[in-house]
Amino acid sequence: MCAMEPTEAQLVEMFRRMVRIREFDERAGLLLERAIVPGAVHLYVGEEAVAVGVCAQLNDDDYITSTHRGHGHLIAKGGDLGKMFAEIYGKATGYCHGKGGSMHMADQSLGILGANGIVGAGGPIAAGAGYTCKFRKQGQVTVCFFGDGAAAEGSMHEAGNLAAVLNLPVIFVCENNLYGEFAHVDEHHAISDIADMATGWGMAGAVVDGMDVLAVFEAAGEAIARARRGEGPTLLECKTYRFYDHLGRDYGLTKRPEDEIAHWKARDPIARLGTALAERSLISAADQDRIVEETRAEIEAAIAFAQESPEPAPSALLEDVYVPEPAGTTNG
Amino acid sequence: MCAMEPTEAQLVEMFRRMVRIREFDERAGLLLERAIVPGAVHLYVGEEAVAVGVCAQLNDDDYITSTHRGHGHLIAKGGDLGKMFAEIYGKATGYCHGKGGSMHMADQSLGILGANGIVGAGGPIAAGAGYTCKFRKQGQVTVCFFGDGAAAEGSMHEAGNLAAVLNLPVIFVCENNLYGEFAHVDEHHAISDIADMATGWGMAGAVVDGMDVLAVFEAAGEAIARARRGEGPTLLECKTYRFYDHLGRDYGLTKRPEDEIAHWKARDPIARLGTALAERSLISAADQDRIVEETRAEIEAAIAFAQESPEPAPSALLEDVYVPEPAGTTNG
Amino acid sequence: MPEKLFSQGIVEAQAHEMRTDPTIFVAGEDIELGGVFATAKGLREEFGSRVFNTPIAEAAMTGLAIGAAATGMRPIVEIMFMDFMTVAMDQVVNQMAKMRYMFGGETRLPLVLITHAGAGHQNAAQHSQSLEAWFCHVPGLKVVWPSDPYDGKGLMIAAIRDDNPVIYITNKLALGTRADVPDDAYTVPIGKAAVKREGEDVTVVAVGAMVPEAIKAADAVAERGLSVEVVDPRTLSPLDTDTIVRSVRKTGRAIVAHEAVQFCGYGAEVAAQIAQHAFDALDAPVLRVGAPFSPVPFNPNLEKAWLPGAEEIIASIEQLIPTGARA
Amino acid sequence: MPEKLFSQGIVEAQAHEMRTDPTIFVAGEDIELGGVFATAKGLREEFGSRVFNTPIAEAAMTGLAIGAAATGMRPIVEIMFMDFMTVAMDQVVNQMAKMRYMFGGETRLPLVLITHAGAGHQNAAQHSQSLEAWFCHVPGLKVVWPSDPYDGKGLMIAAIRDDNPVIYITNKLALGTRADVPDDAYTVPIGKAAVKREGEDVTVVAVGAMVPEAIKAADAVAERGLSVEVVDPRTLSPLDTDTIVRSVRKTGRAIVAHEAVQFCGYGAEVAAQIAQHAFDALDAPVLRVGAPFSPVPFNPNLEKAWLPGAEEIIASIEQLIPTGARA
Ligand SMILES: Cc1ncc(C[n+]2csc(CCOP(=O)(O)OP(=O)(O)O)c2C)c(N)n1
Ligand SMILES: Cc1ncc(C[n+]2csc(CCOP(=O)(O)OP(=O)(O)O)c2C)c(N)n1
Ligand SMILES: [Mg+2]
Ligand SMILES: [Mg+2]
Repeated sequence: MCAMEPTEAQLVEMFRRMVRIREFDERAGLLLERAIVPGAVHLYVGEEAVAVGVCAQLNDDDYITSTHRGHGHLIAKGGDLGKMFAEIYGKATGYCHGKGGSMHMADQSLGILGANGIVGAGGPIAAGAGYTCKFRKQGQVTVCFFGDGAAAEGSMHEAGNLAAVLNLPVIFVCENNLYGEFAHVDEHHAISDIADMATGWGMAGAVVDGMDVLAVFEAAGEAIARARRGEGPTLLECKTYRFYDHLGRDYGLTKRPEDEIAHWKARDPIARLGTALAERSLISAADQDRIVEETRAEIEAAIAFAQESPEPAPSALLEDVYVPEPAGTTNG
Repeated sequence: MCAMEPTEAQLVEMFRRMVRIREFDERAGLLLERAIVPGAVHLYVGEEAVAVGVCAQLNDDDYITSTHRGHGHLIAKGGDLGKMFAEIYGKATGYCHGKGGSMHMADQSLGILGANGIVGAGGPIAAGAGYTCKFRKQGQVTVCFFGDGAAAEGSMHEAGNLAAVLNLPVIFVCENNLYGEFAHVDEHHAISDIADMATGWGMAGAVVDGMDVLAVFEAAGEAIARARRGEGPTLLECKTYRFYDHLGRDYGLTKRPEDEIAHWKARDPIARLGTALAERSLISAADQDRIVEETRAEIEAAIAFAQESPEPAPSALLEDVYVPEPAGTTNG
Repeated sequence: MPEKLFSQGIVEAQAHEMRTDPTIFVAGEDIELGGVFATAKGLREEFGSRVFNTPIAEAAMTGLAIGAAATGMRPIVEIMFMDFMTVAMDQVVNQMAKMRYMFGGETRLPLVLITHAGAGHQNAAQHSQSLEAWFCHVPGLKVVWPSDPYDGKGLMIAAIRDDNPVIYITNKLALGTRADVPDDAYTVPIGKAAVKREGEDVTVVAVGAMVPEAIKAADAVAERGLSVEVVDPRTLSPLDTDTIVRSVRKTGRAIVAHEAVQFCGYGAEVAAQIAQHAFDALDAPVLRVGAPFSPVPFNPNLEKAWLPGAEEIIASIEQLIPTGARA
Repeated sequence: MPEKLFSQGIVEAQAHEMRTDPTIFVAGEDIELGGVFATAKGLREEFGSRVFNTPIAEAAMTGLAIGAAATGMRPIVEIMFMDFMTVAMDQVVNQMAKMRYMFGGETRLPLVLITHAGAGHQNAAQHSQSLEAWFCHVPGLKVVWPSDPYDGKGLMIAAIRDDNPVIYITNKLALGTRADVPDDAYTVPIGKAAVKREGEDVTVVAVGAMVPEAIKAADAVAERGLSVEVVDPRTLSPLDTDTIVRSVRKTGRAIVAHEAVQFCGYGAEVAAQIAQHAFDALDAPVLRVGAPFSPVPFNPNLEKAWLPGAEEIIASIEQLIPTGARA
């Protein structure tokens, strides 16, 4: 997948994956609200076009690093819904066998190097994976998803600069959803476009409408193609919005302006692609509804899988700290 | 001091301070080479126009943060040569009473917050001092000197971004001397002008000829005046060159190209200002020689002071860890 | 005395000092909303721009405190989760802790870095750590960790008034507990341990969240007729060794408990000091209770198994004084 | 066996492994010149672009190692002075150490982070620290600190071959010492302490640069007829407690020595373990030798006074076994 114009199949698949993310996180949000799942869950609802548009350009052997708001990235790159829900439930069948939770899912087989609870920490790791891609000379790339808030962290600057100096095939995808936690992006940055940081990092930078999956697909496609050709990293800023609160659906700590929410919801990326697909007679409204229904069934099956899955064995507590397992307990 | 055109007195004083830095570090380099002083000494020779041009625009109650290559900053801001040499010798009369050495001199009475052995660490501290300046509303500013190599550290990015967001009166002065340790700036950055980082930080950025003290004076003057007016921070990149090696005069680890050295030595900032002053009939060549002689005498007196000064008392070892001194030894 | 949330006492401490000292400011991520642990709740409303949000940049936030303190302010900066202190370690360790000494005593840094530690809320490996031992290993820092709302308020006032950099640690879960806290300003002295419960048979030195757990354990074994003395250092650095050693000399047995990973944890220092300074008075080896050698797991059952608490303290007491072994 | 510089053995170890494993690369600041401590000297010449300079960005350099290791490489990255590890702490502690566990055992990070510790070269507070205790407190990391050129080479090969992240620490001053080092590849196993000198009267557990100091001390007190056993953990985490406890059970007395600040240092852990596990065998309290509670001063005399060494170890031995007190 790396043509600029998506094929029909790609369009349909992008629609499906956006819906899958949406439905997944709507349910995950409810599960958290009802205290059915433990811990913290950060919802990707509203931002689906970013992960899906970018990952539609990636192969299974390309790498991504993800964030605390990572469900969308996993699903976009092909993650397994059952293992995801199982992980959110903390079950033994989950992606991390119950040890990571919502904020720390990874799937090495799909090149998903892992979600991260530390804001900005994915940048340096992405540079490292990018080094591997460069070393192998097989056209692999690495995508680093990060937030507008994360762009203030030194680690992102170090990673961007390093990737540019070493000419690594890394695409830094900034999901500018207007907020870092509860503070507006204007409290995090004096610049209006995070993409402008590319100037200082020494790489190409671009702003793209993150509510338009086709625009993201195209811009990501260009950046990824350049990286595959050995022409180095890119910073791609996707302007987007999260429909729910920083944590869960409504954390209750503060409210964003109603008109702001309305403005962005009017640009719902799924509705937007849906309309385009219907107009182009690719997927009728009815078929779209069917996809949503199918997805919901998938989700319910995944949740059922999670619920029925066993808890990790108590012995798991001290497993996988090291490889291979040490004979006894290490350091008491 | 903040007019754009330097007064005669300022010109003479700038010349004198550049000479003072030059002579100081020439001697410091020799003392290190002859193993008369311990530790590490990083020479500012060649870069004098930067510190002097900037500090000529500062008042005693303005703040600066400095680097491992900090002698020039101290002298430019009015530092005492005797206390400096005494510190380099590790004597009780030194700026840090012998506990800091060449890399860690400070003079709170002159707003010199301290030299720093950690590359890039001065940035955040400068932001903090800038906050105090802003809080006091008396037009004070803070200057953060840092190197081209340091610009790769995340701390500089965090500090720049924070200063822009909080609109702090901080001037980030990058001394781009073409090298970070032994590696060329091209190995540290993919950009040719560090000033371009200003775009991402969200502040004004400018490149200035760091071998021309008048150009530095002017550019720093503008930036400082803006900061004093509450118009926020600036990143000022001064293109300069160190005439000696990273550490001491000749560390012996690697050689820079002869023609590069020759190119930059031909632009010696002291000779350049000297010529201009002679042409404008402000200081004749003879008077310039006299200034050099006077400076040498100052330096010798400062060295003599250092040599004759006592070693710190053994009791100093456990003093000044905390304030006030704890009754006994803390934590064994 | 009115009953208050632990977090509320911390708020009051800051507000009290801010009213009389205009050089105090409070900065942090989302601190204008009171901070995600509510330890600055309402301060923005009362103090306006003296309480302000920062970008997500822990190194710069820490430098903000350092540079401002060095030039005459008294900053309070929040590093939300203790795990995020890792991002600021150079500023904390190489700058904040060393400036005064390195510059020959000419600098003073009256600042407070407040941060929140501990597991038990299913936030997994990167949001649950207790890293106090690192900071105690660094000369130039003071480290306090109050275990109850009264000490919380009093130590915060003391930390603000102290002319040295103070790392003020809370246990996240404890912040939601309540106890009697006076309305007025008072200090709990930095550098003084507290005997939180007197006893004769064994001393439990407990840090932070392990203090209430130690008291629970004491209650439990009291039924067996055992009398447990619980000592809370409160200030981890500088440590009040005297109070601890005095207690152990009385009881002849000691357990040191903290939530952090046991290996190279703070308890090692306390245990080593007890074993050295109360050598002749010890009837049994000093035991330690701490977390096992793994990151904090997400799964609630595993996390519960990871977390040390009253149960482990009781087990250690049993080990020192087996049932039936006592007259 | 040819005599070699400590640093040369480390170079040989890397070269040996690089010849057979193309996934190994070596990165760091000025590493193309061999690194400022010469532990990569000549590697660029032999291995070309597999040995490369990085910008000055310790967090990114560490992430480079992590991301590359997670995707199949075996990186060796140098963080020049151990003091600079502070800049990379999040990557080391929250990422490198936890990824495997947090992701359920699906990730492996075969990487080596080499860094250089210690004072004695008048580089003052920010270029002299020994911070090993921090890393040992973090599950998921292995920490090694060889004390002589032979172990230096063998532990480097073992570290490269290990599938876990290994923090490899050297003492800067030791790198310039020489000893016999075989030309061929050999490993010194990670997790095994070494008895560097056998003795009967007191055990000195010494870390890094304190090993030769302990041997000096042993020589000195041998004249008094005292026989000192010197144990070098070599691997600080995971610690080979058995070897240490066995030695102390034999001698009945123990001293733990390291250069780091004593308070909350690594020695606290070792002392606490000895005091617990050899309780009944101890004839005297376990003593610790470590640096006093201050940053490292610049002045050479003060620095010398700060630095622990043979003198302090001898004083501790004297304290345990006063002259004349022995038959
Ligand atoms: C180093 C660090 N600092 C602070 C936090 C707390 N935190 C979690 S998410 C978040 C906001 C991140 O904002 P952004 O990068 O824009 O991502 P978004 O949540 O908007 O997707 C913060 C401050 C953290 N997890 N890590
Ligand atoms: C955090 C950190 N990393 C590495 C070093 C080692 N080091 C000392 S000076 C230096 C080069 C700095 O280059 P630059 O910022 O350009 O300053 P210059 O020496 O050229 O004045 C390096 C890498 C350090 N002191 N601190
Ligand atoms: Mg955001
Ligand atoms: Mg430079």
